[in-house]
Amino acid sequence: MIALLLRDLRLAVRAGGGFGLGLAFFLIVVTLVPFGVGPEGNVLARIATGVLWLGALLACLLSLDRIFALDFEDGSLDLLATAPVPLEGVVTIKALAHWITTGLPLVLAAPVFGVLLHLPGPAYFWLVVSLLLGTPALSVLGAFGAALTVGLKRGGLLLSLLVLPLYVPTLIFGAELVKRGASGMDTQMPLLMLAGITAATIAVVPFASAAAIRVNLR
Amino acid sequence: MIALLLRDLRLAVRAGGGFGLGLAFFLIVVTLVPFGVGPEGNVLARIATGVLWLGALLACLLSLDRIFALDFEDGSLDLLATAPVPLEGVVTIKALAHWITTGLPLVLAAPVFGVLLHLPGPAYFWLVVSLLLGTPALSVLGAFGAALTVGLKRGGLLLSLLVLPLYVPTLIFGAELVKRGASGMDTQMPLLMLAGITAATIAVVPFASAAAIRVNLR
Amino acid sequence: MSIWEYANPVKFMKTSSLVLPWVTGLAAVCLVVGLYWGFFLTPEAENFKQSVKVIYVHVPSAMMAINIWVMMLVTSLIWLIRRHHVSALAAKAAAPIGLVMTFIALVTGAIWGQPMWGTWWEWDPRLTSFLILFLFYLGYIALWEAIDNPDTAADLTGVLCLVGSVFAILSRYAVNFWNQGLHQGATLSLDKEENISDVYWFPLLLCIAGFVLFFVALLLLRTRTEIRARRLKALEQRERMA
Amino acid sequence: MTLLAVENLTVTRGGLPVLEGLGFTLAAGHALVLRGPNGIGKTTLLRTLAGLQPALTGSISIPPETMAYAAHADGLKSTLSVTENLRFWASVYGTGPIDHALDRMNLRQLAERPAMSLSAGQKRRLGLARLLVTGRPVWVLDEPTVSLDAASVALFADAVRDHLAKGGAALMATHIDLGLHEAAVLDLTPFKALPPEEGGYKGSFDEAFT
Amino acid sequence: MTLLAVENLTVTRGGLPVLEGLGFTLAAGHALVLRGPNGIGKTTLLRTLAGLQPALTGSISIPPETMAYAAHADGLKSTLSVTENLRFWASVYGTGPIDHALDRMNLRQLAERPAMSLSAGQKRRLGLARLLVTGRPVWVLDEPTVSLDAASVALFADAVRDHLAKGGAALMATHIDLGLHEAAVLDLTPFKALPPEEGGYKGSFDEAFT
Ligand code: HEM
Ligand SMILES: Nc1ncnc2c1ncn2[C@@H]1O[C@H](COP(=O)(O)OP(=O)(O)OP(=O)(O)O)[C@@H](O)[C@H]1O
Ligand SMILES: Nc1ncnc2c1ncn2[C@@H]1O[C@H](COP(=O)(O)OP(=O)(O)OP(=O)(O)O)[C@@H](O)[C@H]1O
Ligand SMILES: [Mg+2]
Ligand SMILES: [Mg+2]
Repeated sequence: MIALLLRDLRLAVRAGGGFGLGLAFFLIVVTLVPFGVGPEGNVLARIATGVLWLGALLACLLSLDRIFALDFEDGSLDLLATAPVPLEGVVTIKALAHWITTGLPLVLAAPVFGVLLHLPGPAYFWLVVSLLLGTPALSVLGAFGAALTVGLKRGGLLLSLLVLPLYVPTLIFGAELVKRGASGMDTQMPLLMLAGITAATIAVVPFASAAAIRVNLR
Repeated sequence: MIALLLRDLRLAVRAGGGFGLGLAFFLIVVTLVPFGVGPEGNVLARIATGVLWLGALLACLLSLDRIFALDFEDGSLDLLATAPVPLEGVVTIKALAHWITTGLPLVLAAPVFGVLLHLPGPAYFWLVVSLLLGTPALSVLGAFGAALTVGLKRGGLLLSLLVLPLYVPTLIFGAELVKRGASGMDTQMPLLMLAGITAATIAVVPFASAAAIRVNLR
Repeated sequence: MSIWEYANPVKFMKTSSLVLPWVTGLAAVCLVVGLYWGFFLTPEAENFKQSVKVIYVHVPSAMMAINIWVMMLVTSLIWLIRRHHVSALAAKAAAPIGLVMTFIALVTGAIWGQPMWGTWWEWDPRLTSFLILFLFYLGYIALWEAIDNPDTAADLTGVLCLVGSVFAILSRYAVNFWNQGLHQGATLSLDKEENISDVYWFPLLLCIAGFVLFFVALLLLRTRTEIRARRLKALEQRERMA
Repeated sequence: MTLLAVENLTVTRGGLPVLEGLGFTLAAGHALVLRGPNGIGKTTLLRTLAGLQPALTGSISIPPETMAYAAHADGLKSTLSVTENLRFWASVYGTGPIDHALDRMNLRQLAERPAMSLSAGQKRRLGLARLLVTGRPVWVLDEPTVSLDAASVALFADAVRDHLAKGGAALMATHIDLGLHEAAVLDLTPFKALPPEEGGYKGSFDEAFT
Repeated sequence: MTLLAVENLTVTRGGLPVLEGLGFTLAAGHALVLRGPNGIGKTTLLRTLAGLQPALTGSISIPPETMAYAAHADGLKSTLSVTENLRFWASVYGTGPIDHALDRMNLRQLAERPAMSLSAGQKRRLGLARLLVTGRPVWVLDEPTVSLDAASVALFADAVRDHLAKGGAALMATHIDLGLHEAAVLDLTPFKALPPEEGGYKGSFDEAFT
């Protein structure tokens, strides 16, 4: 299992960047938003939280299809499925590797990007907290989508289509948490919900993903 | 050449959707925005143009990596490069196929999504015009990025990183055109710029893309 | 003797080893004197206060950020047309320096912006086009990193640099059009009235010279490293053949 | 000792039976070569045995955790070196050092090369080395010698012989002569699934719909 | 009539010469089989001939638009049917009907099946059928018979014989015996590139960098 994690991380690094690319994409989305909506600081501040959460979500999304696709194409997935490791474990580890290479850097870098969008002061702390709690769920759900679409050519768009609705609750509570935190309101409710969603997702979804992979391999 | 276009379109349709998926992704981005930034109508109207252009851009982006990747993996690209068709033509046709399956449906559907975001009345016409003029450039530039990264594993994110800054002028003039059009200002200048960028891109960039593919194949 | 001779790695190594210490020393002198002068020996400007000192890092780094990209464009063209390996390696070596310069310009700009404009960041055309330049540098470097074969990487990054330059200029123009901005215009041009007074002007010139020399020194150093890495690779390959 | 026993097996691909009524056993120290024309169903059969797809009827009995499967594709990571690839599989299977496999498949000299820079045959040798590091007794191999030159085929045959001598067993599909004279040969042609009209398998699904 | 002439060719892979001093000619009606152990450089040579990568030294002369290249990979689209795949290549090469190729490679019965549902050998047959529809006189083939059963290999050999009889030529790399007795054989082992110290190619690049 550890071997698999190390291999996946090493592959991500070798593939040119690993950690950096998710970040770079996030940066780009954040940069493009003002071009679209205009440069006025107050409008930007108003939508900053939403944009940052959406950016994280899309950066995550873009890298999803590679969670299993490469292993499927070169036949490793077949071989892993016949190896003495539970497929549920494989799925979880791969989601973890995805989070380490994509989610974690986003969490760490989000405050910097907040500056670009004139994020109001108290929101920074809550932004980091919400991303830290929410992004693991994004990776695990993403792995599920990737498992469903592995082996389908041009799975990319289909994958996004399947996964995005699953992301809605995380997005809602994540953005809500930042909003409430920033305006000094009670944060307990969205905090609990967000943590609950992530915990439940991590506990349950890998079984579904493993089942999906088994079906897709046969 | 026509055969290649037909093949690519057929492949897109067979791969499950083709036209539908780009649209669906667009729809989802548009739906997620209110979750992120909050449901207030005036804020949404304020950012509607930007969101629609960004959505089109991201929907485009997500499907880019498949322009050449599949053909590279199964060896068709090698065979096409040795076939009696100029590689510049192949690149252009593939960008065209990408536009027909991704850009065109977005152009047609954008007004519908505009309703979801409370787009102000006069902006509809200009939104369609700007997308119609701008999206071909997105496809051609995307094909260039795809050509640069074909054969690199996990090219997906790198591709986005390379392509997004190239999209900036198109995005700026596209959004500006809608803004001016909607508020009754003079539209000539962004209109000309947008058309000019697209025309120049289509005329010149395929040569760079073909060169990149040749280098990547050797 | 033509200038192209220096495109030969051996010749380049020899010449650069001679030049390098001088350039480095000169850069150090310029930087130390220029920065000390600028930071401690100039008066506070009335509407800028202490923060005017940032200019001694901000302006040179901003200028270098642009000039390094131009230099990469030229060396990429030389590689694509005449296929001199040193040229490609110089472009590769310059990119991270350019990235850091852009970053320094952005950060010092932000630090300056806080007291001046009351905000760390504003979507001003100057600032924005620098952010885009930053992205171009990132993409360029990422592409070099992602490709194993050095010739392939040199070719592809060369093409990217060409296309990227055109779009960087386009972006600069588009951004200007899109937002009026707060950033001051080019106050260094000699004929303008709003030129800053000589008290600031001379140390600034010295700093700029220092940055240029510092860049040349770093570039030579890094290119030499790249050539050595390349040599190592060639030797390893020969080993394998034997 | 019987390591693999197959009884009355029907395997399907794309929802259609391809082979039926198949039965054989494989004992320790023995090898079985599957033969049959293209498209008869060798790959399908091997994948079913490996547990990657369900059998329609019949039973497959094999002690748990004894099988190592090698497919048409090698499952190599092109950016990892030869050693890194093998080490990964060694730790997945919880086996120890990989030197033996490297030597056996004549990969010593290539050990530090990224898999991507190998030729077709060199890749295949690496794929076979993976098999050696699994340490599993039952080998199930799909065309193991594709792209190999004569010397490498002999190398592979030796490795199989060794494996059998140590009490292992091997089942492989191949079109060429491996020079493994001790291996039994099973021709799959007689087991080709017949259409239901001619007495082939009639599933409840088919019955319900036709 | 000489269709392909190669002189003093040095081919490289990964920046390293792999074969050098290679020269041969191929005349209409003749076939040449390239032999050599794994990793000697057959694929590299064929790709160079096909114009996919540049040669380091030497010259390749071949009349324009006469070559059809078939690589390790078949370039099939898995969601298109057998006919659709062939039709596409026929129109790229501007040739007419594909029936002949279908018959020749015994693909009639599979004509409407999507390529994805073919077995390894069936796919390969389809890849060879593609070659037939190009209508090009010079075939450059990289291991054309991988995964094929004995009957299909014979089918392929017949197709080559036919092609030669019609004035075509074929150059192929293979490890197995195709039963093409009329083909000349070129062993590549003697052309293996030597390190520069032992008299191998000294490029200006290498000299400059070491
Ligand atoms: C991240 C933000 C910033 C960036 C990317 C940036 C970029 C630049 C660039 C490119 C130049 C060189 C212009 C030239 O020589 O043509 C420059 C110069 C200058 N900047 Fe900034 N700047 C930033 C923020 C600021 C701020 C906040 C201030 C202060 C209010 C400022 C004041 C100046 C001044 C006084 C000059 C020198 C005048 C000149 O040479 O044009 N900059 N900046
Ligand atoms: N999706 C599908 N629908 C219908 N038939 C299929 C499908 N997939 C495969 N088949 C058929 O199943 C049969 C068995 O294929 P399989 O790959 O097992 O053959 P094989 O013996 O391994 O052949 P080869 O020697 O060519 O590798 C083939 O005739 C193939 O055409
Ligand atoms: N990127 C690379 N760097 C260094 N050496 C390489 C690289 N790619 C391939 N090689 C080496 O080049 C040689 C030629 O490979 P090639 O694929 O042409 O061999 P081949 O004769 O086709 O072998 P096979 O019969 O196994 O297909 C091999 O020894 C291979 O290891
Ligand atoms: Mg098979
Ligand atoms: Mg080969």
